[in-house]
Amino acid sequence: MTVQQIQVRLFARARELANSDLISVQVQEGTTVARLRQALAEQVPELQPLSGQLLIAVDNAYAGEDQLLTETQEVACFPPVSGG
Amino acid sequence: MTVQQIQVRLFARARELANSDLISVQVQEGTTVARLRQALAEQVPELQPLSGQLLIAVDNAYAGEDQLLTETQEVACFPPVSGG
Amino acid sequence: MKTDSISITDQPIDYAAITEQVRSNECGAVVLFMGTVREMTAGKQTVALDYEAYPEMADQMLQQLVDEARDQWDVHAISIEHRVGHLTLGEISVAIAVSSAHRKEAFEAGRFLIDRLKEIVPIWKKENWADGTTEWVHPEIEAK
Amino acid sequence: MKTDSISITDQPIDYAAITEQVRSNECGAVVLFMGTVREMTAGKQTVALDYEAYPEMADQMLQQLVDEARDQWDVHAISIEHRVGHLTLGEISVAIAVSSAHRKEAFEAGRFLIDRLKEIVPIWKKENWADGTTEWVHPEIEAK
Repeated sequence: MTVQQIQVRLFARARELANSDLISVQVQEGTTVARLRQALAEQVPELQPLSGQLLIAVDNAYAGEDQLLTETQEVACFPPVSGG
Repeated sequence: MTVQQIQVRLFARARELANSDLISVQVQEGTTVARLRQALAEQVPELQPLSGQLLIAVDNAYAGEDQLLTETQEVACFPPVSGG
Repeated sequence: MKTDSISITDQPIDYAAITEQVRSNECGAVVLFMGTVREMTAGKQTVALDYEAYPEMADQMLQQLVDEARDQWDVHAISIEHRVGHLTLGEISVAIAVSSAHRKEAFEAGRFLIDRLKEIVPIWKKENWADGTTEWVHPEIEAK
Repeated sequence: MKTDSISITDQPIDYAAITEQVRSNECGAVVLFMGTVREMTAGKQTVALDYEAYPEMADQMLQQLVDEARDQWDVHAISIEHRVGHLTLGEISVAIAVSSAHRKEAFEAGRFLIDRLKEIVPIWKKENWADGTTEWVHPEIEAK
């Protein structure tokens, strides 16, 4: 299978832990949000303190675990929100 | 029994109907709010359109029907409120 | 600790001043309610409202409402101002500001205060309809 | 008919401007909610909060909240502004104004909007405690 790079924007504590606001994660083509989550855990161990808490958004909307990802989508990863 | 005069302040539509913001009502000494109501109906027939709706306040508080009245108290009579 | 404030005024209401009276570093929430003069009521057009108060008693009743709100909610400060006189469309007839540590209390106390104000505070309004007639608004006899 | 307004800003919030955006002769009620930076949280002293947003998604989520509120209540206009950056004690982090013909809708929609904002809009705050430490606030992991 073809490997692809997914760019993931990070925010708040996720950004601080990874010390970057944009990381590249390597996944199999046709991957899902759930598999991206696994790849993040393996390739960006700095995020471990937020393990199980991280939310994934695709194209500015919260993503379901089975949602398929492509390289052209905007993907973001962040902790539970605390605005207001 | 001694007759006494009770000064009654009027507001809003009651004031307009009576064409006065202060009227004098004649009652028996030691009268109650309920008797004042009767005296008002007899002596100020202009208030008839508000009959049954009028509220009585004594010393800036809503008065119960059995409350006794004296000449030194401030008495007021007005329709249901509609502020806000 | 801020003190509460209640007033009846014949001047335009400065809602920012009312709001500033309740703001504090002790609070995470401020709720401001304003009543404004609405043009259409039940299909009839208004051009103005005249408000009349029994000012001494209105002060007492407003103070009673503040006490009732404080009995029920942990609020930091309350400020209430009600206007009297001739108000044209869009003008503010009443402003109620409540501050509290958390939002629940400010919302609930604010709602309570305006609901109760309309029940017990001796203030009355008279509609000036667009057809030139006037009409006192009295909730219990509105159906007539 | 007024249009709704949503914005994320790094400038101080002018709540009077937010309020004026929703006022109208068609309305009898305006409710303004403001979140402000509170000094004490669970016995700990804050000196400032840093707010960070995912701005593009926050705009989308705020628009979704406005749509949800309009599905549920007959409101006239909604204006929401959320601030980001470094906020000191007492400063306004969020302002939500809602106008409607009658007060019930403005209160209920206002409460709904701030409750939902705190659930879904991608904005985060970091406490700057008085002891010099900082801490991201994340509701589900606060208990740690």
